[in-house]
Amino acid sequence: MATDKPSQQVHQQAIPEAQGMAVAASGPAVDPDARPRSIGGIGLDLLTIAYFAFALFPIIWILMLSFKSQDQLFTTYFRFDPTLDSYKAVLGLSSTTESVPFMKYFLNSLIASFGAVAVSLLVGVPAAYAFARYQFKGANDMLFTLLSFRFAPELMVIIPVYVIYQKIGLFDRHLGLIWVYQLITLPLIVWILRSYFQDLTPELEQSAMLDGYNRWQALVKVVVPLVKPGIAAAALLAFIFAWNSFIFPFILTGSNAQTVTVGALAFMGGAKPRYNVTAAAALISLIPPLVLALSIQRYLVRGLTFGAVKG
Amino acid sequence: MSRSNRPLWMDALTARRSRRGVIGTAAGFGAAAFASKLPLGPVAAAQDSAAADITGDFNWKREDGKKIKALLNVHPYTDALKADLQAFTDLTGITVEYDEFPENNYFDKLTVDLQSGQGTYDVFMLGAYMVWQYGPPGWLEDMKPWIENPSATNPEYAWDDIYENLRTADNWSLKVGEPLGGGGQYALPWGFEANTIIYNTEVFDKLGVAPAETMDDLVALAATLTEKAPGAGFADMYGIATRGSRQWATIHPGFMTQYSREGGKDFELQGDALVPVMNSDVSVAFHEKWAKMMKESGPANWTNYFWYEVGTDLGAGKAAMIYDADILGYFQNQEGGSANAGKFAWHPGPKGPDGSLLTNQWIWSLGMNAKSQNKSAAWLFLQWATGKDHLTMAAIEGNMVNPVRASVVENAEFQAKMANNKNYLETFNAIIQDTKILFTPQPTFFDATTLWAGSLQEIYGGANAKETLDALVGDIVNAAE
Amino acid sequence: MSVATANPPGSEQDGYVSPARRAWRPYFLVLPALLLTIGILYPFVQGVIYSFQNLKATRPNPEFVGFRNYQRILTDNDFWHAAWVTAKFAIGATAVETLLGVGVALLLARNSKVSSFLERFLILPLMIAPIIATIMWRLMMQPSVGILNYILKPIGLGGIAWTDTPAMAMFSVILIDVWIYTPFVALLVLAGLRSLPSAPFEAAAVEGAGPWFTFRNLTLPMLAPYILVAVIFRFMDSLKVFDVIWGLTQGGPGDALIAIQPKAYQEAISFSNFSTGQTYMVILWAIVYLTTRLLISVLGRAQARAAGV
Amino acid sequence: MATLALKGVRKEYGKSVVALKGLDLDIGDGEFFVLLGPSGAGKTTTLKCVAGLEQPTLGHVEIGGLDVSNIEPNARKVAMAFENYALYPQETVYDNIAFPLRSRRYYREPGEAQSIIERVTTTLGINHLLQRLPRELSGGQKQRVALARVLVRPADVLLLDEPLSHLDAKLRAAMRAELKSLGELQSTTSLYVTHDYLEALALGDRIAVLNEGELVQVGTREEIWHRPVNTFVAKAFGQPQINLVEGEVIPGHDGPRFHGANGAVDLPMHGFDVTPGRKVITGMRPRDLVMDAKPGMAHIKGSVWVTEPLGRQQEVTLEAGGQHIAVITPLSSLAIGDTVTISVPVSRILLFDAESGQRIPAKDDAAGAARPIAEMEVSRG
Repeated sequence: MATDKPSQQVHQQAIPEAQGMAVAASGPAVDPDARPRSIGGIGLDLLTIAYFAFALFPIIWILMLSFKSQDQLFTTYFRFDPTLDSYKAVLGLSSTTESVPFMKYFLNSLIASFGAVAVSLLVGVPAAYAFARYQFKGANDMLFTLLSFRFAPELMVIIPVYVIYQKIGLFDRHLGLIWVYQLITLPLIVWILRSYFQDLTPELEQSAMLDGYNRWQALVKVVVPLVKPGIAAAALLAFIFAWNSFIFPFILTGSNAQTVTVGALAFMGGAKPRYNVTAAAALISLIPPLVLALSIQRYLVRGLTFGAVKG
Repeated sequence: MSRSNRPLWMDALTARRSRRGVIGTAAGFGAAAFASKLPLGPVAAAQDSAAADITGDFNWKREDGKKIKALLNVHPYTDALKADLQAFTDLTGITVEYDEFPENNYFDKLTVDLQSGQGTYDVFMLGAYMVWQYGPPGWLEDMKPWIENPSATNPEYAWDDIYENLRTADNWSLKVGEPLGGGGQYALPWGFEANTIIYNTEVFDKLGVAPAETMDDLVALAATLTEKAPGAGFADMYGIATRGSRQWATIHPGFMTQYSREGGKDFELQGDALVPVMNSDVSVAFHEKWAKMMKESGPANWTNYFWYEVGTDLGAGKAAMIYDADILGYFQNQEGGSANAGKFAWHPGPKGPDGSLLTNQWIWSLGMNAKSQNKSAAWLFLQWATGKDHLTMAAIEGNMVNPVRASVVENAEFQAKMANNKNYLETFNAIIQDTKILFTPQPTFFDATTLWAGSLQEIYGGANAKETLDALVGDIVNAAE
Repeated sequence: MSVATANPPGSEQDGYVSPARRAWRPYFLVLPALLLTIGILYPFVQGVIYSFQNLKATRPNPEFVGFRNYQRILTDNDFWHAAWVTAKFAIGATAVETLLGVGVALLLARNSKVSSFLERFLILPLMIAPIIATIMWRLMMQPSVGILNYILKPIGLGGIAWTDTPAMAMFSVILIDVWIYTPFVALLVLAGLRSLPSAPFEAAAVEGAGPWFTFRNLTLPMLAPYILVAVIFRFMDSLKVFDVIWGLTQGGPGDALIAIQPKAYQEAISFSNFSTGQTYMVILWAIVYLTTRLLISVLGRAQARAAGV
Repeated sequence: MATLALKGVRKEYGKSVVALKGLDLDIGDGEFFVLLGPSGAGKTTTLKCVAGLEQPTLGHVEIGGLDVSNIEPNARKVAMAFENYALYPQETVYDNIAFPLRSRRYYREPGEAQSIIERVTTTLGINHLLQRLPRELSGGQKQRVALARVLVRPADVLLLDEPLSHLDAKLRAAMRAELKSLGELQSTTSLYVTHDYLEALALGDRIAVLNEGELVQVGTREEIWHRPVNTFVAKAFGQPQINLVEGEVIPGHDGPRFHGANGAVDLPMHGFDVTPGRKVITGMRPRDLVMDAKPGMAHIKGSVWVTEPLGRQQEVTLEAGGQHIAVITPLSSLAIGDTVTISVPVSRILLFDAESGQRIPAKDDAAGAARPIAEMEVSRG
């Protein structure tokens, strides 16, 4: 990662790779549809199903839980009388004072997570590009400093950040969250995108520069479109991590900027634990990352590949 | 599974002993001084208090137009408060903003804020134990001067209407080991929980058993229930649920209540030194008995039981009885609160050998931030929130049980409301005089009691009780150094 | 570079850029990220400073104590216990996630109808906040009302006390961690599998190599960098484990699951032993930092080897 | 149109890698200048320094007489075709070629751009590929697209980096001819990089030979071929490689003679100003040697070591006095081990100092430089 290599490497691999997944279909994977189905094939399918049963069962169970009423919560397993009460509670449609303004938290999470990823992309793309393309004094130190934040336990900074935020008025503000989320999102994005840029032969943007474009235009018109899968994948991962972050919003927000992770837990307090409402809240909070993932699915697997692998 | 095969982790525990052994010799711990009896923090003198600035006639509108910020725990008390907040604003012209967090995280949030010294929240909820942690650093406002200033406090406040044991619980000299009472009033009692037996009458009736009156009877009763209930149509039912997780909260409800009734103590003052005595003979015997009861008649996975598993198992008909907060049963007993709502009854629990009904309590209190910039407005809020009007309304229309004011308990409407909770009021009246904080006040309460819970888990897992408790005492002494 | 003069050559020309501007160009690009970073660096340094003080609730005016906290903690068996718990968890979780993740990736790379259909659900467990996922697992594992023992009963595994003993508790947190993060490993490895060149595999097929031979001598070596990246990510995060342990047992039973970060949290927040907790965290940070550097150098060598294939 | 000059250009990467060690070049307006060297010689670095994609560590580049050190690449009016084509993979062939014409600097109305592109692609024979993506093209087609992108826009200097290196031999020969006929290349100052001496000989008005970041020789193709400054240049041109035989100048009855390969190679040295006792190397190009003993030439006797047919000719390697000597002859039946005699045209012998490797000029050096190059007349492939 922090090794000192000449910035102008020629990766002849990069062009065919960037051209897409033409290789994928003909890759090492054997397409079982291309030949008669074997016993082994069915066995492997069963193994696949077994893993997904393990992976998806808890989610299906959470889904069921969200439709259970409070008095059937702990006495029923698969057969119960479904009710929408939990969703009503989450969406603020039930009139009880026990309701939590969850949709407000939902909006807060959207603002904070999107904001954090946007800021990280805005400052992270040029930085990643510079780290990949230029050799300059202190580059490695700066890069490693940036990355080392990912090694830091979040708790290590939380009290100092709390004090600062109180002093400068960022406590319980979206901007405060967006800023502190940079600890999560920025290293991830710089790390992945730097490898991306390194994978891309510099001659593409050099060619653009000779073709009459300035450096900025070359970056925007030639490089960015090529690393789109990487940007999409890195942004999605960063979004998921920011969206799921608990300790930062928990300590650094109050009622104004609180997020879904903290909000969903609020249903676990009170006179009795409302697992069903928490389940509904968890499922509703699943929607944004899911929608995002589905909309960029075609980039995802490819996007992760070449970014992540280069140290 | 582990009920029969318990020695599985004996080896690990033996290793633990020697691990601690490296720190010091266990023999020395019994008499080791844990802390000397010195004042810990700034004891605010009455004349320094901002309360002294308030003069003239009492006036609810004194701080009209001000805004205060509250940190609240997600709780039925809080729901009752939120429902009534408009009345406060109408009365005083003060608006209250609040942040609300679930209990598992609430105190961490509060601690971070108080620690930062930023005074974000003017008022907040806290328990009596928290006074021991938050008081000595000077984070809490002493409210004695406020209560005693007639210009600041409304004439109908009736401070004495609040049960004396509850008032005393939030009153401390900030001196390690010195008993409660006789110092500053660092929080105001708001609502409380006493720890009792709550049981499923359907099971008890069907099996023809009655609540236990001694500890040995309780152990035997729990075993009987575990043995017979599943055969009597109560599938998967076991005898008794209590908290068992690795948290200080495992010690303070049923465990501490019965521990004290049996004569157990946490610390003793020896001269000027406070000494942990969880390794006394009485204590060792009780730990063994309790662990045996939970092992034989408690839930599988007991070491992961928070208060809500305890309540949940009672409500779901899995636990025949619980030894925990009386209100935990109350919420399960409410219509729609659980599958067995309406079937629960209360009992004070086994008496000690000397007939003791000492009962430990948890008091949700309200406190004021010493760094608050709005102390006068905050005080108006606190006296309103702990005042007769709000608490009466909250107990009757909301779920503010147990009430901290005798007048509310005696209120006919409240009595009527509680009547369908079998023996609730009888139990309440039987123990209220003996319900107090049974721990010794000292600032490392949370560290020490968390370690204590860990030791109880180890004994439950099969470790030698005497050795484990010796090590616990050693660890507590070490932690304080 | 030409010597700067009062009128540098070409300065009146179209497209002129001064040598100074050119030298500063990368810094301009990095500057915004750096500024943001400095905003974070301050609290970070502040956090380190606390570890050299004796701040705790009962001592509001702390003094500098040099390395005394470090000395105390590093000679305290509690620390070594926490380190041992952390190591067991990190190695166990990372190993299982890696093996399972690689397996799942290989299964999905077959592109059979079943696997193509299921692949779209792969990422789902990652999307539920770990803290909430853990609470849900906790309920599922509750022996009295939980669903796991209910569905395991027919196969003779009812009545499992999931967190009753240290060994079971460790098993259970690793199980939850595996549930959450295996998709992450599978995703990375799958991406790697799909970008492998096809030529060597065709050659192997022509030469009649068996599937196991092909896997061991072709797939695995070429996949090694991808697997290593997944290992680095997972190991780094496993060393910092908190949510899963705290959500499941708060470190119990006994102190069986008190890893470094839960220990630090408890000291710093729950007990207000602020400097002690902070020192634990600085030590943890150093451990993660050094481990990662080590793993990255291993990765560099693996990449070099893979490039040679 | 402009002249191009490199003045003491030195390029270092990091502390230890020196890619260029102070390069001085002067290229005339409209000249087609070829830079030849083995890989790692610094050829591409030279081009990138000219284009402004790399900044020289020392020295500077002048275009049209102006120091362009501080001019951004996009303002240098330089066009470059990259060795790996640098086609934008997500754009069609048309969009790739149109890319410069859409920039602010070289902007053309879409209609005008289209007609330019059609003209250039028709010339290059790729006008049927315009809607394809680069990945759907063969290497040769990609190379033409890269070339087209360079040719559609005005440029003072064209930089061509091994544009034919990825082609097979046949296509390469064809493209060489094609390139030569392109008007744009004939009239624009061009710097052409290659490691293929045939390309250099075929295309270059002048050729510079580069080795390890240093210029070895600059000259016309005849100068380079007939008067290589040293053995490195001599070896760089010609296939099979020039025969180099180490030996000593000895006195003979009709003047100094060359004595090498344990006496198996014995040649008259009267064309050179050398004194006996000097250690020298003789160079004989295989195509200059003739089979059998011809009158008026020096002779070398040897045994056939290996033969290799080359179309209608064959390459015969002799073993003479422990030295291998290659000869190109018409096809004939020769068996391994046969003893043969070859003839050496004395005037074609090159002589080098054995110690420095530098060429020792012949007495009639000037005359030699004007001779045609036999190599160029032979069709290869």
